[in-house]
Amino acid sequence: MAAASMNSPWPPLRRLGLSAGAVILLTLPLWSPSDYITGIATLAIFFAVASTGLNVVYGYAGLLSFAQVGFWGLGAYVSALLVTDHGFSTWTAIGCAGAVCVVTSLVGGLAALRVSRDAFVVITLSFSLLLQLLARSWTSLTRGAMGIPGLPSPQVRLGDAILLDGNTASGFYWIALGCGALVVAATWWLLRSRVGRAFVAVNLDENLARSQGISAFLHQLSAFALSALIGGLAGALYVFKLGIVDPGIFDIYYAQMMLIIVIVGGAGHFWFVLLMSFVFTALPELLRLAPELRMILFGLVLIITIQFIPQGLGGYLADRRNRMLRRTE
Amino acid sequence: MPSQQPLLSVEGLSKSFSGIRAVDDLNFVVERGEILGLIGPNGSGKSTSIDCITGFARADQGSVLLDGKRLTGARAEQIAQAGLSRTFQNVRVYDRLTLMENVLIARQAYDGVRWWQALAGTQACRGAERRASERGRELIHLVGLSTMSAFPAAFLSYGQKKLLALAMALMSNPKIVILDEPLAGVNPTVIRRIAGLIQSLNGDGQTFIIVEHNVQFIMEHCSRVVVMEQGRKLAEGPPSLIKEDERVLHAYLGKADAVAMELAFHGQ
Amino acid sequence: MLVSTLILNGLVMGAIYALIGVGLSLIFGVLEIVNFAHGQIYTLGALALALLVGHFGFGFLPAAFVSALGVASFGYLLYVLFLRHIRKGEFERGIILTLGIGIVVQNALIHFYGATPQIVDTEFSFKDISFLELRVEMIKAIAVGFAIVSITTLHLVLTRTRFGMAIRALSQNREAALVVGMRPTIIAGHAVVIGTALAGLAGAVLAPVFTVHPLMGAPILFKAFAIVIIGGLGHLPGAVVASLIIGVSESLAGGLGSASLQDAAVFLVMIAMLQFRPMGLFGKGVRI
Amino acid sequence: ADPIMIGLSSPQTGGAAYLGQHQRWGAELAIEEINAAGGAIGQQLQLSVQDNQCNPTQGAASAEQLISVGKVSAIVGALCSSATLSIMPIIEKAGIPLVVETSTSPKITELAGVGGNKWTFRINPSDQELAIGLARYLIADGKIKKVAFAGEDTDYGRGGHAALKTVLEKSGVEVGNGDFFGRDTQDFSAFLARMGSDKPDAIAVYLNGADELNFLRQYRASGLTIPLTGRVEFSELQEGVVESGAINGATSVFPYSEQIAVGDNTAFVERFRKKFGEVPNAQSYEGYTAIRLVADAIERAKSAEPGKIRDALESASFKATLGDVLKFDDHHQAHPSAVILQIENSKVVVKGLFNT
Amino acid sequence: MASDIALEISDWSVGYLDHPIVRDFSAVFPTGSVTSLIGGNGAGKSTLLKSIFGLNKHFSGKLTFEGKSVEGLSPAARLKTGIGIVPQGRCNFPQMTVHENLEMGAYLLPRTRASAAIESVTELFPMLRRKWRQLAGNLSGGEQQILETAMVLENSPRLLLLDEPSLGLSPRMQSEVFETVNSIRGKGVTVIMAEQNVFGSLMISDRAIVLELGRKFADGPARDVMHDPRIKAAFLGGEPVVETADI
Ligand SMILES: Nc1ncnc2c1ncn2[C@@H]1O[C@H](COP(=O)(O)OP(=O)(O)OP(=O)(O)O)[C@@H](O)[C@H]1O
Ligand SMILES: Nc1ncnc2c1ncn2[C@@H]1O[C@H](COP(=O)(O)OP(=O)(O)OP(=O)(O)O)[C@@H](O)[C@H]1O
Ligand SMILES: [Mg+2]
Ligand SMILES: [Mg+2]
Repeated sequence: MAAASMNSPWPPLRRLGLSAGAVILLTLPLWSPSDYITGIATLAIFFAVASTGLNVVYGYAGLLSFAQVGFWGLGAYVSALLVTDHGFSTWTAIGCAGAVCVVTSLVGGLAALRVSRDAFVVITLSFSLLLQLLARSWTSLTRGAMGIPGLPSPQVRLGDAILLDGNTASGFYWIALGCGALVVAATWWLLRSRVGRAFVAVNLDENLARSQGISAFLHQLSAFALSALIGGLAGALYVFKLGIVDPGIFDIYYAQMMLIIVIVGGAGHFWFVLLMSFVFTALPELLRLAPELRMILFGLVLIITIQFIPQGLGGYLADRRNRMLRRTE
Repeated sequence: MPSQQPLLSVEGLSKSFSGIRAVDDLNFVVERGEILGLIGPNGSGKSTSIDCITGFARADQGSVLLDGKRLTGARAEQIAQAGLSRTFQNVRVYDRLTLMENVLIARQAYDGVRWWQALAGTQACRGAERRASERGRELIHLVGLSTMSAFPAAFLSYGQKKLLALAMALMSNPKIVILDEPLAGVNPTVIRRIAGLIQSLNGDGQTFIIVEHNVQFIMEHCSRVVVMEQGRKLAEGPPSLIKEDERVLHAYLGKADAVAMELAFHGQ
Repeated sequence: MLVSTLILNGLVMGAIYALIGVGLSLIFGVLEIVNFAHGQIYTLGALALALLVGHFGFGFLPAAFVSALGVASFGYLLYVLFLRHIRKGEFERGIILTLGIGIVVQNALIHFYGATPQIVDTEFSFKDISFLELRVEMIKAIAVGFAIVSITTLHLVLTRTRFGMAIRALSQNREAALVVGMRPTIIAGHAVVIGTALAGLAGAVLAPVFTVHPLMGAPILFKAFAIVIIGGLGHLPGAVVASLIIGVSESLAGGLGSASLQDAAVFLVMIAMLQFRPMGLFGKGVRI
Repeated sequence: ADPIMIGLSSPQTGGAAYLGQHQRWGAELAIEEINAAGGAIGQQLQLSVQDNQCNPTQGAASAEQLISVGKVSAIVGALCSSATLSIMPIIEKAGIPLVVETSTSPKITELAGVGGNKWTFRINPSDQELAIGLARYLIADGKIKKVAFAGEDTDYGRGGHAALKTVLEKSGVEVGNGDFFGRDTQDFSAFLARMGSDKPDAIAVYLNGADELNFLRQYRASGLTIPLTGRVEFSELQEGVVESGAINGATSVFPYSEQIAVGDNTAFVERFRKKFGEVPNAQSYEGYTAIRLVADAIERAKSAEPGKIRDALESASFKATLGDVLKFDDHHQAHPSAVILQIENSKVVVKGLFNT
Repeated sequence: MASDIALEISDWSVGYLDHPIVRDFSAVFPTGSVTSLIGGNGAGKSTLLKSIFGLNKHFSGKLTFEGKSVEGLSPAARLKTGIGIVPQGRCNFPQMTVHENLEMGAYLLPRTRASAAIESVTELFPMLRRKWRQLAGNLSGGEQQILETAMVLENSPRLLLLDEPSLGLSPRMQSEVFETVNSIRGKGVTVIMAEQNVFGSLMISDRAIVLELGRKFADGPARDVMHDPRIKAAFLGGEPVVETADI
């Protein structure tokens, strides 16, 4: 079961870290040495948002879901198609993509939540693989493996003036940062309310929660839908960064990445997961060795982390706090 | 003060598992403000009846009425929200959460705060949270766990978990509190305290159904006792009568045991 | 005729899937670990056979045996080094750990072995067995034989011997296992060895049927997952039945429909099945 | 002086990794030979390889990486048509020439050159042109009436299918009952069973790497006798399959074969085999040629500046190893020779060399 | 006279994580004695019993069973040397039938002795026979408690650690269990029993040890402890209320 604690350890430290992080993030393009670095930071923001979605459904509600990559890809495809085939503006397309993901998750959740949690893992994995298959085979809609190239960049305008232009690396970065911060903040607000507490309760003991009037099914379903919304929005904006979408957007690599971020950060530990998004996006870039050697190193990092701090960084610190409590008893 | 219909009535409740009749045509009522004891030998169907009443098992037959409203077929969480709060025989708490978080969760579905209010952090929600913490702190104190309220529940011993579960069941101001062996594994001194707590809540009008094998407790504190055997109701009545009932003595206490027990209490 | 050929093909593939699925199910049953490295274990079996037959001139049967043994020792190593530390209720930890192991193994194979696909020819390749106008490749028939023998043996061991019961018991309550005097690490170690040996065997017997390369495990792994879920987690006969169902539906979907339908078949079957039996074909729960 | 950086976008992981490896080997051999001979404009060349996993997204990422971090003067790649198509807008924006050497999708030619992407050049024939050559050969004896199809579910497979279908249907041959397979497909037995009951006159195969090998192997085991055609890469089939006689009668059209003894090919095959222990395939040959072509352009431009290289490529007239001269038309498409191979009596036989 | 002493514990510190719960506990248990372990909730009774079987973390101290040092042994090895424990709370294999659970209880016994052992515990608790084919997880709470006790008794341990054996049992079953404990004492079995049902357990005990906050608070003959007013008030539920008799 996921380590879920609702009060994060070290509040003062957290506040300091948060403000430092916010300043660094806000000014990054100003001192970033190259567009490439800015690009990586942008990617990290996307992973942070998508992983937060996974953290909601897994870390808090306790449902390990591989569907996150499915929603990420679904959002990407929906927004790309709406923009290219139906002339939607990027922003409306992104909004619609989020809505489609929520509806899909509600329908899918009705079916998938009936099974045990372990089976849920596999069902969600199949969901993502199935979507990928659809993207590949339904060529008349999705152009199959050829993908949909030539997507425009989003812009933020005020009247006629372009405030932020997604065509430039820094412009896109700020757009992503703004949207990401919005989604993450909203999620944080929700999780620390009693709704978030109910997610955790259902996670820890479904039957106990039900005996206390908390509907396990409704909460699991809404956590699943929330994660779908977050994942879909992230994917929908992400395609405009790529400029192209193809079935590779459903790659298991993204799923692994999100999972690793959440696990190493500590499932159910909000801020550490965000932090890890940046670490783990930067890591493969720093390690641009031979691809297979990079992957080996990546795998080893994973194994070592899980061996020594199985609850993730957040869990480890919370554990330390608990031990200290005992000792001061 | 007493209204016409009983607070809870169980009619013709039956439940069998592949041939075994765990509960067999069970009928009883619970009046407002009483403490009903439910006793019977091991495997006589007490826990199964409770599961059926609270929606954790689906009864084959029969109906359950709370305040005249049918509960049969409703889901467990709906029944809980309708005002039936229960504990489990095999003790359940949220292991990784602190005691305080445990009790807060136990209340949140009942205070009328809707989720959008909770999200918006309205006055109503904050007020409810404040009242919940106060009540939680008080109950944790009453069951004697206040020194541990910041610990995760995983740190509790078996008996302490039972006490926490009791506190959680009392958090929601339910119409009826159903306790499945709340005192098993609890220290006798603490039992006296808990008995006092239950009595005083009862004095304020709280209704209880208590399943217990602690006969002394049942006899002292229940207003009425239902005795089950092999899924059926064997006897029903005030403790003084039950204690004398031959069939109960035979099926549950055993003549010799009753004597031994009396001796134990006299014998020092 | 087409249909019967397809059904036969499907049953044959199903039997081979069963080897993989049963191993996975066993490991899940005992350790509650959904082994994401199982695909790589299977790959190792195939590569080992390719090496033994191709470079050392082994015959197919001894090579398959040695490969399974080799893979099993690798599995034991994994158990001792990593899986042993996973406790009940840490099932995500198991997933991540095995995912990591899988990544490392796969990429190490690419690094040291290269991504080049290989063909393995054995003394049984390209011979057939025919009956009633239906033909089965000899090598597949042998694979089915292996599957039947090893799964039956395993089933007998699990249901008839005390050791087998202990394997089942361990997954249900670790503390109780300690109390009655089991040594969980040893029992779980055996389960991992058996589970990986089966996957290795599957890889070895399939090596002469498919091409062999480091990435061959991934597609089969997803099927194995589906099989384990359909059969009911940790339920071995369930896994066998599920394998056969998957094998046949895939074959029919591919032969009568299209390749994409064949790929989708496994998921569709799984989702459909679980709507009717959420606990899997044979899964059962106990009261709360 | 600093070496001149040349980028290679190539699938180094995933199902097409094997082809990527050969492509990379070819490129490495060319670089080594050029550097041994003193480099280009007196500077050494250095190859920077980025993995594109044969998919558009990683393709785009690899190009971004090569351009902004690798600071390359030109890019060679990206083997898979889908990846190439996703790279094209990026190099156009950045102003870096791209030499496409293996991707066969006709779309690349359509998009490149006049009125389109001025930075993209292709040195291998398009599917269209290969298909025309193959179709002419196939229908010459009039025996083939119905062709089935097994293609990879990508631009390569679908493009090949479209090209062959247009050409063959014009000549009254039916192209039906095809199927497209995702990468890493293991089991073709259901498809083969279907073929067994459909009985077409030929099966056109447009698969790649491991999948192709797998297909052929299962084809061989299935006992079918329907001849294969399309783009069967005989050279990558290790001994077994061809020798076994199971695919006798198979025809294939390819831009290259290590078997042809024209130009300097024999010497090239020898050098390649000595260095890497395997014979070159089309990918190795084309990787080699592309690098050579770029070096030639740098020499003529007397500069490693991307713009100058581009201009030099436009006026290229480069003699390739097979002896043909590569010149680019309006759509930046070169017209090298292509070969038709056939298996006869368990041997690969060159049936013709034609100019595309 | 080592054989007269079944178990000797000295300077025993045990607990969880990195923190001892029971500290500096020392005691000697003669062969054939029945000892009640008494204390408030969370005093450390379960921790102490589990540590004797090796189920939790040992920090320091020595444990000698029948003259042999056992603190380094695995639980399985301790069971083999003759120590058995019935832990508190659920401790069976819920997805296996009662029969299979009993088979598992005899896991360490040779085949031949296993069936005899199963036979004898079913004779002791006939209810098991009635539930033979039922999954253990579907038994009632009390029935599971009986099953768990039976599983351990199959091994006929010479040192029996019982953690609230009467938990969830009807008065009738409680006295049967205490009866059983009382009867095996005659066979040279040493019993240490944590109980909240203090009167039931003290009635059949020779000795009582009172734990408080992980330390020994009192130790003496059961009768004395039962009548110590200080202990009575703190752990035994105050004065055994006179009014009870009057109901
Ligand atoms: N899911 C089930 N499947 C099969 N039998 C069951 C199931 N649930 C309960 N039973 C049986 O029903 C009977 C009644 O069980 P129940 O738990 O209600 O007893 P109880 O009165 O609570 O006993 P105790 O005092 O020991 O807790 C038992 O014999 C039990 O074995
Ligand atoms: N798993 C655990 N992790 C950390 N601390 C624990 C754990 N289990 C118990 N404790 C702590 O150890 C102390 C002693 O627990 P123990 O279970 O031994 O008490 P007990 O005397 O058996 O109580 P009870 O009568 O309620 O069963 C408790 O205060 C509890 O806080
Ligand atoms: Mg009960
Ligand atoms: Mg205890």
